[in-house]
Amino acid sequence: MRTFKIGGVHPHDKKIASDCPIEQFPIQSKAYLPLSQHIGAPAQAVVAVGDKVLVGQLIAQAGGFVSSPIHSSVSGTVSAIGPVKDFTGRAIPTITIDVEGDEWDPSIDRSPDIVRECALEPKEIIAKISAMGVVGLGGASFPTHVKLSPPPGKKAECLIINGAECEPYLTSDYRLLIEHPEEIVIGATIMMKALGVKRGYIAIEENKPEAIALLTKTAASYEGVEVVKLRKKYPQGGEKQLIDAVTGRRVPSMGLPIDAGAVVQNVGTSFAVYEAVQKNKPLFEGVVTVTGDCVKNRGNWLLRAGTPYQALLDSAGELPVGALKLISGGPMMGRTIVNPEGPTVKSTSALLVLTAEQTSRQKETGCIRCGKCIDACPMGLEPYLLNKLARLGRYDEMEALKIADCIECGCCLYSCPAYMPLLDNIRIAKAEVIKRIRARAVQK
Amino acid sequence: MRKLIVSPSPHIHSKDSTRSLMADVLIALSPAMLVSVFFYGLQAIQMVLVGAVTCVAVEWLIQKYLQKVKPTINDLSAAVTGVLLALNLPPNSPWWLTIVGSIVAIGVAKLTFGGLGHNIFNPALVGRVFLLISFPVLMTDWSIPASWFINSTDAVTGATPLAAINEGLASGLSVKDILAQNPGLSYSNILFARAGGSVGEISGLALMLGFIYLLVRRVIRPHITISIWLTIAVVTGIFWLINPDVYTGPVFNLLTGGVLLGSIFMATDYVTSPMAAKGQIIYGIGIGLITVMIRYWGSYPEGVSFAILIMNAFTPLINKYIHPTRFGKEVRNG
Amino acid sequence: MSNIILITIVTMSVLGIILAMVLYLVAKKFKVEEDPRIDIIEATMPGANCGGCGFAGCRDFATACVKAGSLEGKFCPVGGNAVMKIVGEKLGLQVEEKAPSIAVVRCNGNCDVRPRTSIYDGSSSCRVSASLYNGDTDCAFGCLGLGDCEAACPFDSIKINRTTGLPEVNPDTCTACGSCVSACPKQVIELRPKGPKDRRLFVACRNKDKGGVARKACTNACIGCKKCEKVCNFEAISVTDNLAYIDPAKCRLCRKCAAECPTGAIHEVNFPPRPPKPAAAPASPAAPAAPAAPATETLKKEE
Amino acid sequence: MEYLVFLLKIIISSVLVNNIVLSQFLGICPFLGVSNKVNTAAGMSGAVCFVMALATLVTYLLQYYVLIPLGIEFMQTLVFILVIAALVQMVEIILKKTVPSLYQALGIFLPLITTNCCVLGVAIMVVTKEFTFGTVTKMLNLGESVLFAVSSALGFALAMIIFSGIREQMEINGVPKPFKGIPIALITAGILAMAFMGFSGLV
Amino acid sequence: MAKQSTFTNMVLCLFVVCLVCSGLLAGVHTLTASAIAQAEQNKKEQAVAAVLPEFDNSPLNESISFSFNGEDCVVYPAQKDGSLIGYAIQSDAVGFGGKIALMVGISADGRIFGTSTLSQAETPGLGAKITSDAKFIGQWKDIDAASFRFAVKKDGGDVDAITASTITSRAYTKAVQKAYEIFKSIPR
Amino acid sequence: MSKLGIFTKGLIKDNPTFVLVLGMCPTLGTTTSALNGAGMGLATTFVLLLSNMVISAVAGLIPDKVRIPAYIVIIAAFVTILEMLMKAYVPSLYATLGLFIPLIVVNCIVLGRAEAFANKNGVVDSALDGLGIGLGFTCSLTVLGLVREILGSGSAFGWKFIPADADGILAFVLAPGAFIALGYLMVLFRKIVLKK
Ligand SMILES: Cc1cc2nc3c(=O)[nH]c(=O)nc-3n(C[C@H](O)[C@H](O)[C@H](O)COP(=O)(O)O)c2cc1C
Ligand SMILES: Cc1cc2nc3c(=O)[nH]c(=O)nc-3n(C[C@H](O)[C@H](O)[C@H](O)COP(=O)(O)O)c2cc1C
Ligand SMILES: Cc1cc2nc3c(=O)[nH]c(=O)nc-3n(C[C@H](O)[C@H](O)[C@H](O)COP(=O)(O)O)c2cc1C
Ligand SMILES: Cc1cc2nc3c(=O)[nH]c(=O)nc-3n(C[C@H](O)[C@H](O)[C@H](O)CO)c2cc1C
Ligand code: SF4
Ligand code: SF4
Ligand code: SF4
Ligand code: SF4
Ligand code: FES
Repeated sequence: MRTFKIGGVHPHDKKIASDCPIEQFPIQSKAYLPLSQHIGAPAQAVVAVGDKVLVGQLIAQAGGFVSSPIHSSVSGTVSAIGPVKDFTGRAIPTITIDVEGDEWDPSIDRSPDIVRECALEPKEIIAKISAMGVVGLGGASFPTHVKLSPPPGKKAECLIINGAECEPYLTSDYRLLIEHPEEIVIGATIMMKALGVKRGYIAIEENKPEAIALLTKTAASYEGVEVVKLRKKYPQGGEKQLIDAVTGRRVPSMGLPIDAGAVVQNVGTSFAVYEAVQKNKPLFEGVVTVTGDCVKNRGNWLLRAGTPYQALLDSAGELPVGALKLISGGPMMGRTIVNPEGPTVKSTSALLVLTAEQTSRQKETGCIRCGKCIDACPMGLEPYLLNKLARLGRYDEMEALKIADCIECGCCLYSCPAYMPLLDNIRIAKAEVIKRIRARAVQK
Repeated sequence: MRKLIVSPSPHIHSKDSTRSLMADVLIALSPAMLVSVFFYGLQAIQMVLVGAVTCVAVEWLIQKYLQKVKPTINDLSAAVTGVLLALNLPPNSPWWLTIVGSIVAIGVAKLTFGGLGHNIFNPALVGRVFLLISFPVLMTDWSIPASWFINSTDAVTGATPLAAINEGLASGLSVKDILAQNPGLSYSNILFARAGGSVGEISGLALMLGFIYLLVRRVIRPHITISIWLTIAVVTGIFWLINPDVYTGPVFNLLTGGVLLGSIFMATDYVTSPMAAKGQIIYGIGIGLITVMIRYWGSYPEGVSFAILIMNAFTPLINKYIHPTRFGKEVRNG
Repeated sequence: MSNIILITIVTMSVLGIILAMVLYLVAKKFKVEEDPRIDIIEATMPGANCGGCGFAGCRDFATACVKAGSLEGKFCPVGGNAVMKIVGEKLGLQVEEKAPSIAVVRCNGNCDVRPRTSIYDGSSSCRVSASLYNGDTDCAFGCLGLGDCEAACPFDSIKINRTTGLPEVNPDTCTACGSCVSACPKQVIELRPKGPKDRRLFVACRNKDKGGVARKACTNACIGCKKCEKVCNFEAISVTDNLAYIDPAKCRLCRKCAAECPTGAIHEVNFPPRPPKPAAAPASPAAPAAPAAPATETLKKEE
Repeated sequence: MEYLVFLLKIIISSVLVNNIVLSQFLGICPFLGVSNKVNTAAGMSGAVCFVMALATLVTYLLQYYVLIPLGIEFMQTLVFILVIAALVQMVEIILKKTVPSLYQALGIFLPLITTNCCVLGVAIMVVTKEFTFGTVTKMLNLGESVLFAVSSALGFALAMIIFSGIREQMEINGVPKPFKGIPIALITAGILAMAFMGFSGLV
Repeated sequence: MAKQSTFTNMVLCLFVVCLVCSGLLAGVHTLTASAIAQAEQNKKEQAVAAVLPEFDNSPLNESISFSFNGEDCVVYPAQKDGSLIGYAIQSDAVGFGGKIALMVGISADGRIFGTSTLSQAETPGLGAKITSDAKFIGQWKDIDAASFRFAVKKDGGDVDAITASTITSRAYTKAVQKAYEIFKSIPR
Repeated sequence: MSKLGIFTKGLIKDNPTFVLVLGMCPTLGTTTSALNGAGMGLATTFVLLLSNMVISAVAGLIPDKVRIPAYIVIIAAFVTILEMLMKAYVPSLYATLGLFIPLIVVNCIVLGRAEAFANKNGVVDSALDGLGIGLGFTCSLTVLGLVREILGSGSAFGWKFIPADADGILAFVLAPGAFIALGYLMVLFRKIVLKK
């Protein structure tokens, strides 16, 4: 069985929501759609306050090549365009829509039939994906059409569909895999066509045997698509690790997947590509897992973007008293929610609720140089040293020690017996180092 | 209103702690301790207790009253140091020897540098070598104390195998003759705890048990230990093949003296050994080479302690120049 | 015996002459590459290597001073005017005198007036906290209290007060090097002129929220009510984005504004106590209280 | 063969067993002063190595071909130090003229070497002391003296470089305030000396 | 303060400094040379006196040099009332830290009268105890060399070694034994 | 500065061992006992005093470029005189201090004082400075020697206070103890004397 070779950790699986089928989440009375739901330039609103909008209607257009349009996830009236606090409590430009009914844009094909053939040319596919606002659903929300257009001189050789879902608790990709295997494979073939590659891999970790079996069966009838079973290890889903695991190639330091001839897309992205290209459906909803040991009503919801987290929280049932941590995403990479009234976005994948006992960090006791962080780091870095240098502000040394390669997977902090806040400090220093590298590049 | 907890990711932890790791080391040492209690009786208990208690007490006193910081004795690292120091002394050491060693170990080698994680040299070994240099007579007295369980003077031969070899060679005998003269020095005796030596090194088997425990619990990685063993085996093997009369062989060298105790428990001390796997192998090879050098040609019969301390000194350099295997080669900047 | 004396003297003298000649040749060929004044200037610098001057350490600054041939825009905040004067003398250059400055903390949201609304559980670093969210109170602008400034100060001059949770500057040792200013992710610290007799006045708040929001988050916040702006006779105060700012260049230290401020956001430092109206703003706990003033003054007199 | 072993013993003895810094107490000032960074420590060691070989060569010749024939051995100290001081300055210029790159690396350390007692110490030692290696006791000849000087310098380099590595790490780790700087350096050197005693008896 | 450097004043200055200093040194040398020689003489005399019974000649001035096993060696005969009572013999062996040089007194009838250390470089507190350990030094008094087994007890001899300093003790023993061999080969 | 101040600063404020950290080799190499330390200290003081005086007297006459060689010659002359005197009159002390006597020439204290003080000050001041620094050096060496002697040999100034056949903690007589004892003494000096 394949896996990546350097580092990695084995946190407890806790896929406790894996048996909950995907269900439509009730539409709330208001939807908040931030103009920046992706990496890159923010979108620009094309509606005004008072406009009536339909589900799937374009409400903001892309702000550049590395950007993505926004489509309404509900039908109703635009009631405000202006700053709204997101889940971190920071006010960001947002279109607010008062919901009235659930009327869809008629161009969207809502039939349950599966459309296999795609007659579009690669260029047309990419244009369609771009127009439908598809962004990566694996975490970074990078506009998918950019990834499908390799820069001149670089050639993709394979597409990898990332079904690792290596984070504990999360089950949305798993549910999608077993409920819509055919669509995902078709999405993959469409992207392979767009990239002009002959090989496509669907990489799934061993802890999802049903998905592996189902996908293997489905993929058999599609040429060039192969299912790869991976050993369970975090962060298998990190794209550099995944490419290493699947193809044995390593993305160079400071490089992109394309430098190793691969393009990695999430399972959800593949599904969204299918819907966008074959069903003309823009990306405005996705599967979101609501989970946590203390959550009574766990579920995998098909959720419209722009729904406040509070609604999901309310669906979870009664929560224990005392301090809680709400996490948007998984326990290893997710971000804490400060303001539950803040909205979800296209790429939101989970709401995880942890109790203080489960999550509270202990006081740091001083590095004992045990090397566990080094053993855990999938990028072969020295987190203990980076942490110390970060506190001393010695940026040149950190650059030489490749801090810029950190993928912020958190394996180091997870393993540290001394509870050193390794990644906390590394992340800040990494940003500073990258800033310096950029500044130098600009100077030249 | 309910307060929310906010922190950067990750939000969960492996739940290992410094304390749990140190406790694991103590557990791994317990077979060796039990064997020594069996053979050396009350004396072994007294030494281990005095070592552990003094180390913890010295750490507490210095941190509280001299450095005025919160004492860190709860992490058990001082206790590990104390136990290891005691296990490294001759079985008949007077109690005050253990105390002096503990003070040097914790006071000089550990807290002066800033405490756990900051020291350059292995505290227990600094303590031991300090005693070895300061009290050469006591530290080379291998007589056997009484035990409750067995008549240990019968069970255990007096001088350590290495000291016996050193002595014999100095008076012009060949290795074979010396081994023949000392029937106590058979391999099975050394392995099953019958040959003399420090308190902790009496049974190779008990130490191996500890090694397996540490590996299974993932407290240590095998790189250092194995590379020490391989180096010693290869180098002594070569010399032994060249001239078995003056050079002892690999099995003898691996099983005698502190090699097992040192390579399993002392060379692997986190704080004072290199961090990256490649560095750990270099470190292990260095320890192996220096050990053999001191044993074969030096005036001390035993070299592991010195070898580890010397390589401790090289550790910062190794860490500076040997890095872990990075993911991906560098091809471009920007 | 006298033979030995003779031999000794002759040998040594010959040796002496030879060496002297060699050294002469050495001296002739030896050329000074680096301007020796760099060493001289470096020796006069305080040697804190804090970078407060904007250069990479004292030597870099010295090199820059010597090379530039002018001291314009070059100032060592640690050595202050005294050192710059010596540098000027040594290089024969004009020095611009600078009003001595000091770091002031523009946040007064101590633990009592600014309730915590979440539990921060990350690395004890303001920068880390600031990268996550607005902070563990409802004030999005105030001090986070995790002490990045304290760690950055090369002179141990700024310390977090455990009871207020806010940093305090030690006026005797702060050199206005600015390390804390660049360390603070919230721009809470400002370098301000020390002021005549060390007296100064400033708005200890950075909150730009509307009055109500600001007040709810922190009862000591500046609510942008503009009372101070109105009462100031010298147009030294301007309120922008719901936040007042006192321009040190225009302020004449009349203290009218401080008396007017409804939340006590304006801090006065080193003033004698106000005798007539006891209703004046309460001295804030974060600033050195008024009684400290006489001590400072006597100190000044001694000099 | 036997002579080669003898030469090897000279090297092992002066690098490990009787390390000039850790057991002979020579050259302690640069050992403590110039060992903050590995690079500077290496530069200083290189310079010492070069000067020590040259100085020993010259002073050896002076001793045996000038001072002894003239019967004025008592002038030894004076003559040696004068020659060393001049030599160091000469090396400085020659390097600067001929190998500027080497000068860049070593040049800054040269002035420090005049007052480094290991240079004078070794120069005096080789002409006044009998050396014992194994069971052989003898005065060294010219070649052996230079070898001894070079290997003593290598011993100096070894101690310096190990030590600078340790100090770089302590810089990152931090040591308790009262021990910062020279005290912790001395204590570290003490433990290092203790560890090096393990080599005793090797030759 | 310091003057400008010119060729002449540099040469002159160093010349003068060297001249004055060397003159001074040479002077002091002449004054102390005899005292230094005397001091060395005294040291040897004391050593000889310490290892021999009372004598009335001056052994140092009557030394006998001859070759022993290819080495040059010197012995100092002591006489009392005109008759030879013994020799002080200088001998050495290599110990732990270097050469150990002894003065060994052997009476005319072949008994070792006493020993004393001239120079040694053993470890302080260990081997260096050969100069201070009363028990060790004491055993070298009045020994019948012919029947004495010159080896430490550990090697089956009669010598009580200093604890933890077997190597030094062996060397010492060897040096005394060598002195006895020299004694036996003194040309008479 | 007052004459007394010049004299006393060498003892505490500019203590060559604990504050200036100069002349470390003899400090470590000769302090196996208090008396050895004192002997070395006094020998250094002798050279320091005389060389300081002579150099301050002739400093004005010496051209800059041959300053160092000239100073070294002067210092070396005094060292050699000292060497001869010791050989003649205290041969046993000379034997124990050995190589470190000629090495006084390169002792950074002596040249350092010549450079830093003597060539800028008058003969009397220089003499006081040399004497103060020298005595400071002597005191430090004696204290270090005493500590090492007490711990290492169980005696003080040659008087043994433990049983004659007992040993002290040998490490303190050997090289490691020299470094370690000096390290801790330096911390104590800073804490107690300098009150830092
Ligand atoms: C540490 C780490 C873990 C990740 N784990 C997953 C994962 O389990 N599943 C996934 O789809 N993407 C994961 N990602 C994101 C992938 O690296 C990659 O961005 C994604 O698969 C690209 O697809 P997308 O553009 O469709 O999102 C992870 C990223 C990192 C840095
Ligand atoms: C600043 C930036 C630039 C990127 N440029 C490219 C690109 O030129 N081509 C490409 O295929 N992917 C590009 N990516 C996408 C990344 O390789 C990656 O797939 C994406 O960030 C999601 O990864 P993650 O979920 O593992 O974090 C870029 C990403 C970032 C953040
Ligand atoms: C640093 C050091 C110094 C030593 N000094 C001496 C010494 O001066 N004389 C000596 O006989 N042995 C000395 N030894 C001990 C010898 O190496 C050897 O162990 C001892 O002589 C034999 O042991 P034993 O006397 O206990 O039988 C020294 C050992 C070390 C490590
Ligand atoms: C695997 C392992 C080995 C250890 N070995 C030693 C040791 O040899 N000596 C010692 O003093 N402490 C040892 N410790 C305890 C601790 O790491 C040591 O006290 C630190 O060096 C103190 O900073 C060990 C701890 C662990 C986890
Ligand atoms: S977060 Fe960065 S440093 Fe830490 S383990 Fe992951 S890649 Fe390595
Ligand atoms: S895991 Fe923690 S304690 Fe271990 S080396 Fe890394 S930072 Fe240090
Ligand atoms: S308080 Fe700030 S400005 Fe003042 S010295 Fe410290 S860092 Fe510099
Ligand atoms: S002033 Fe700034 S740096 Fe200092 S504690 Fe407050 S937020 Fe942090
Ligand atoms: S005294 Fe300074 S180097 Fe030796």
